[in-house]
Amino acid sequence: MKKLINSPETVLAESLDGFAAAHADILVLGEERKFVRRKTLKPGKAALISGGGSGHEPLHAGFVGFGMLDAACPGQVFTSPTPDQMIAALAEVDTGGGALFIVKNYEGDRMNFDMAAELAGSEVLTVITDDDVAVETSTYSIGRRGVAGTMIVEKVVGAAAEAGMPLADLKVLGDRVNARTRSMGVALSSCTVPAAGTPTFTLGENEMEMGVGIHGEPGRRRVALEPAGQIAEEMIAAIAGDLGARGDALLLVNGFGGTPLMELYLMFNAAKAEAEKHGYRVARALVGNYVTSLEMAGCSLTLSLLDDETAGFWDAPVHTAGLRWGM
Amino acid sequence: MKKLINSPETVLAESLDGFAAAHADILVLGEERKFVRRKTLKPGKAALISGGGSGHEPLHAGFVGFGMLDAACPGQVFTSPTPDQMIAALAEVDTGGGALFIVKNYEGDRMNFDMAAELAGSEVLTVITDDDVAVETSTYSIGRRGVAGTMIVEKVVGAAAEAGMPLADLKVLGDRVNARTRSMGVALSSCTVPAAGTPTFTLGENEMEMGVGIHGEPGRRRVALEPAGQIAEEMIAAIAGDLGARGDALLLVNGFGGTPLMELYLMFNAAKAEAEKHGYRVARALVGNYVTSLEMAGCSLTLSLLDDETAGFWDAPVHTAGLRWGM
Amino acid sequence: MIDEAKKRALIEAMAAAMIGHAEELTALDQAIGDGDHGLNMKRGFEAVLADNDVIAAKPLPDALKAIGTTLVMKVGGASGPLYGTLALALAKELPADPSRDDLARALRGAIAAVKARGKSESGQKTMLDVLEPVAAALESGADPVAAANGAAEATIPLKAIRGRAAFLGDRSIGHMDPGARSSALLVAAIAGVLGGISDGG
Amino acid sequence: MIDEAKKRALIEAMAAAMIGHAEELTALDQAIGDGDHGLNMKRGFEAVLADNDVIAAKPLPDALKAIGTTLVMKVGGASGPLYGTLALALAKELPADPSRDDLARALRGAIAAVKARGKSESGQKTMLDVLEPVAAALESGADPVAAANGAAEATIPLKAIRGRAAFLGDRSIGHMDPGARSSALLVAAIAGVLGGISDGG
Ligand SMILES: Nc1ncnc2c1ncn2[C@@H]1O[C@H](COP(=O)(O)OP(=O)(O)O)[C@@H](O)[C@H]1O
Ligand SMILES: Nc1ncnc2c1ncn2[C@@H]1O[C@H](COP(=O)(O)OP(=O)(O)O)[C@@H](O)[C@H]1O
Ligand SMILES: [Mg+2]
Ligand SMILES: [Mg+2]
Ligand SMILES: [Mg+2]
Ligand SMILES: [Mg+2]
Repeated sequence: MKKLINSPETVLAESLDGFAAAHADILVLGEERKFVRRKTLKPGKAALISGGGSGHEPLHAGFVGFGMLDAACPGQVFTSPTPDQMIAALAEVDTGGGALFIVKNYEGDRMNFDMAAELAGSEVLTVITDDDVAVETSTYSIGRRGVAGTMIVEKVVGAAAEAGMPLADLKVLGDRVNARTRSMGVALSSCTVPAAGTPTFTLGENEMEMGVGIHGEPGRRRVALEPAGQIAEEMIAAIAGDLGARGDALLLVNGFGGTPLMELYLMFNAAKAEAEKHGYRVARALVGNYVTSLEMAGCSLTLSLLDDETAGFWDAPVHTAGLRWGM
Repeated sequence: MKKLINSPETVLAESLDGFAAAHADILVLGEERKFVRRKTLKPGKAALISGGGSGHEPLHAGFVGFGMLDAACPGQVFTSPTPDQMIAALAEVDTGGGALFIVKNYEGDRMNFDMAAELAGSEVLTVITDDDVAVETSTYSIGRRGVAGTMIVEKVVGAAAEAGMPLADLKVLGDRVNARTRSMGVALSSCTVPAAGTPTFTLGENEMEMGVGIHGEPGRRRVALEPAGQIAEEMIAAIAGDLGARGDALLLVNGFGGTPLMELYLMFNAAKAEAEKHGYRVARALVGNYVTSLEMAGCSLTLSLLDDETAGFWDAPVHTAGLRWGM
Repeated sequence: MIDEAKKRALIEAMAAAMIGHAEELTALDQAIGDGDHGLNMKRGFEAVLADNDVIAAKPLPDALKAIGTTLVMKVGGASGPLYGTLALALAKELPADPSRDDLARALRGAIAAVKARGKSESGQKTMLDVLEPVAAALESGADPVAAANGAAEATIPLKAIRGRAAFLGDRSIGHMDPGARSSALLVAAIAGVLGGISDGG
Repeated sequence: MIDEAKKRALIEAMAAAMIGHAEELTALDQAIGDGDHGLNMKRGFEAVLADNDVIAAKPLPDALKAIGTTLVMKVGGASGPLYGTLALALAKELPADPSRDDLARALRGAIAAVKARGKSESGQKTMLDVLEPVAAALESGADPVAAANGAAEATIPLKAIRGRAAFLGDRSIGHMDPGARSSALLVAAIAGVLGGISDGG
């Protein structure tokens, strides 16, 4: 394992310290590094709190700031945060409007956020994101994984909260955005969890993992590497087939951390053409590393249907470490 | 070689098409993909044109837009662009104020930009960036390489041009920023040029290349991997020793493309502490992938001395694909 | 009688089991999960171990409550809330000086709490597939350690319905569930200290 | 007499040399540069080859001008402006039907133009270390191909002072300069077609 670290035990703490120092103008690191919160809170506004395992940066702490999250609770690498973290965050950022938890659909995350909601004094509602179409759902299973679409939910709901939307409506909006968002990923190489020290999985010289998860979980199938155009075709077909509806959409090409921007833009070019074939109009675009898996090579594609309301919230000003426009 | 591409021959074209499509609100791709230019030009403003080999994205095309470049000429991967590209860009973006070329100090780039300046009808001045302290200068050699500091020059001079500074003064400002900026890089893995198909260099299981260039050129020495703190100590010492002066500075931690944000922030934490030991006050911070080497793992550190004027230009609004704030 | 020395020894044994098998548990989790189960359990039990003096001095129910709270706050992932819930439920159901019957009854209650927390059942390739056979062994007078080890092995052919491994569908078949393994290790550690468990004491 | 057929053959031979040795040149450039020299030269000469019908029909100076312009616009990197400048300078200095003496004189002039463009001199581990010995061979009646090949080999022990390899300092020692190699290949390709060069015409 080759990483720019001092020791696996201190990676998260040192990285959070650097993050907080680099963005001291907009955020504050909570005691014992339990959470990152906005520097300036808006009294009465419903608070948005997310979090999850670390290693997906900029998700989630990179989306704390005006127009997005009020706080994010970073767990150990690929491990959900613990309830004390959310309880501590709630205590600081719930200024009377209650709080919305935005939680990716993993049992670890759900249970830890659930316990926090039960133990906390605040009024809490929860939006579960589950946009990954790679894993076919089955009625008795736990459903889909929450992946890159989560940041779209955070952006849209964040803008709505900023505009004064009350908690109950934010929950409805978040569920709606999630329901209209689908993603799928592909990996060309594995990631290595610092504390584990060895790659999470191994791919052959010419293999890719189609449908990979954001923790390096295996996907639909391991197959020979294909040209970018074919990869985009398969992924967009899976997304469109599952999404059903057509119309204006946001197309997010999300790098997993080890893929050059040059390739991500090339994938955008391919994915946009495929999306148009399926009847989508790519009304908004985002290309870059937003929901990563450490240094994994590969990317995910996400289509999120937009209407006037959600497009407006997407376009609204945002000022976070990982996403910024309009201010 | 595993990449999200269709063929090595078409990488650049397809990537540029995707880039232009994703950012159609702010930029336009020139004929034959010779350049990328701002969508809206400001008549009479001195035009800023940069460019260089591709594979360093978002540099340079990602810095085209309000407050930074007017045009960027993308060469083949790691190969300087050709004079016809700069001539074509000049013809579109020189609206009467002349043009400033911002060129990284590589003979290929210099000669191609020189030929363009000789052949073009426009009034052209050139700023050469050479911030890399890894390569020791010698009087009879070609001097230092231009690396991540280039984007700081582009930002500061871009803001000044936007504010109406005339061409001759922009050249002076650009030279001044460059003279007060120093960088050094370290690589943990190589990059692979798509058309070459094999890694540019090979590092042992536990080796790093200290002082690596942004094309995967060898640096000062190949040594055993060290803890992040020690790496930062050596790099900042080299930078500070060369820079001489102390004071307020911008600290840029620049990922080379294959290093997770988590590690970059950890390096920021370490580098900030080292810079402070050497008497710098880290007045501004930037952490992310800005001047990359395809999928190379590693990062560079840059310190750029700031005064009131340059800090003001750094803070000024910018709206490009790769850097955006204040608007 | 579970006195302070025994409580201390129990905590030491459980912590040693988790620390000593961290890499094995992580490897199991790399195969069908996200490769952190060993680290999660190690982190949690290291925190419990660090508090051993304070915890062991408490009456058994309070000690279990402290252990459960620490696990909830330190382990993270799915296993943190689940093992935490297990310990917290045992804390509620166990008297200060339990008999083997008390233990069996309390474990049944705690298993129900885990199921509620995890929205899960036996047969879904999770820690429950070890915990339920252990409860049955306690009830029937069989050896809980043998039951636990056998039950962990028996998760290998199962298809996961809960936990991250469920995302793999059929590809989860053929691997032991990491949580089942950690449960079996904990049961063995506890039995090693209590010794008498299997013969009524 | 360099007629249209010979011009066509010259372009074909040069292009074949660059295309056929692209990987070798790239490998040399990977060792002490950025690994694109083979691709750069291949791209440039493929463009020249694509225009062969038009170029070969022109008088020699105009053909050289077309070649130089194409190289400048297609090769990129350091070698593009340098080989482009070389061809453009030859275009200016050569008569339509040059003697061996004309060739030697023109090459000397073109080398001066390359030096001015590159701010470089012989002995700095560049293409100049091949071009100058070739000019000398033309002047002295020696075999330019042998001179070029020997001179390319002779760049191996040199320390680079110009070009990307200069950034390596002492680490550039022990590798052949890629531009020196491409120059030697071009000289051999030209001599192969003209044949008579080495014996006066
Ligand atoms: N819903 C559930 N019910 C019971 N046990 C579960 C459930 N989900 C996960 N587990 C157990 O937790 C183990 C995984 O724990 P761990 O790796 O620490 O957490 P995570 O899956 O969040 O990374 C699984 O092997 C399984 O035994
Ligand atoms: N200043 C110079 N003068 C003469 N030749 C040079 C100079 N700089 C580079 N070269 C030649 O160009 C070759 C490299 O060309 P190439 O790899 O295509 O360009 P780049 O170095 O820009 O990638 C070197 O091997 C050397 O022979
Ligand atoms: Mg986990
Ligand atoms: Mg080059
Ligand atoms: Mg796990
Ligand atoms: Mg080169």
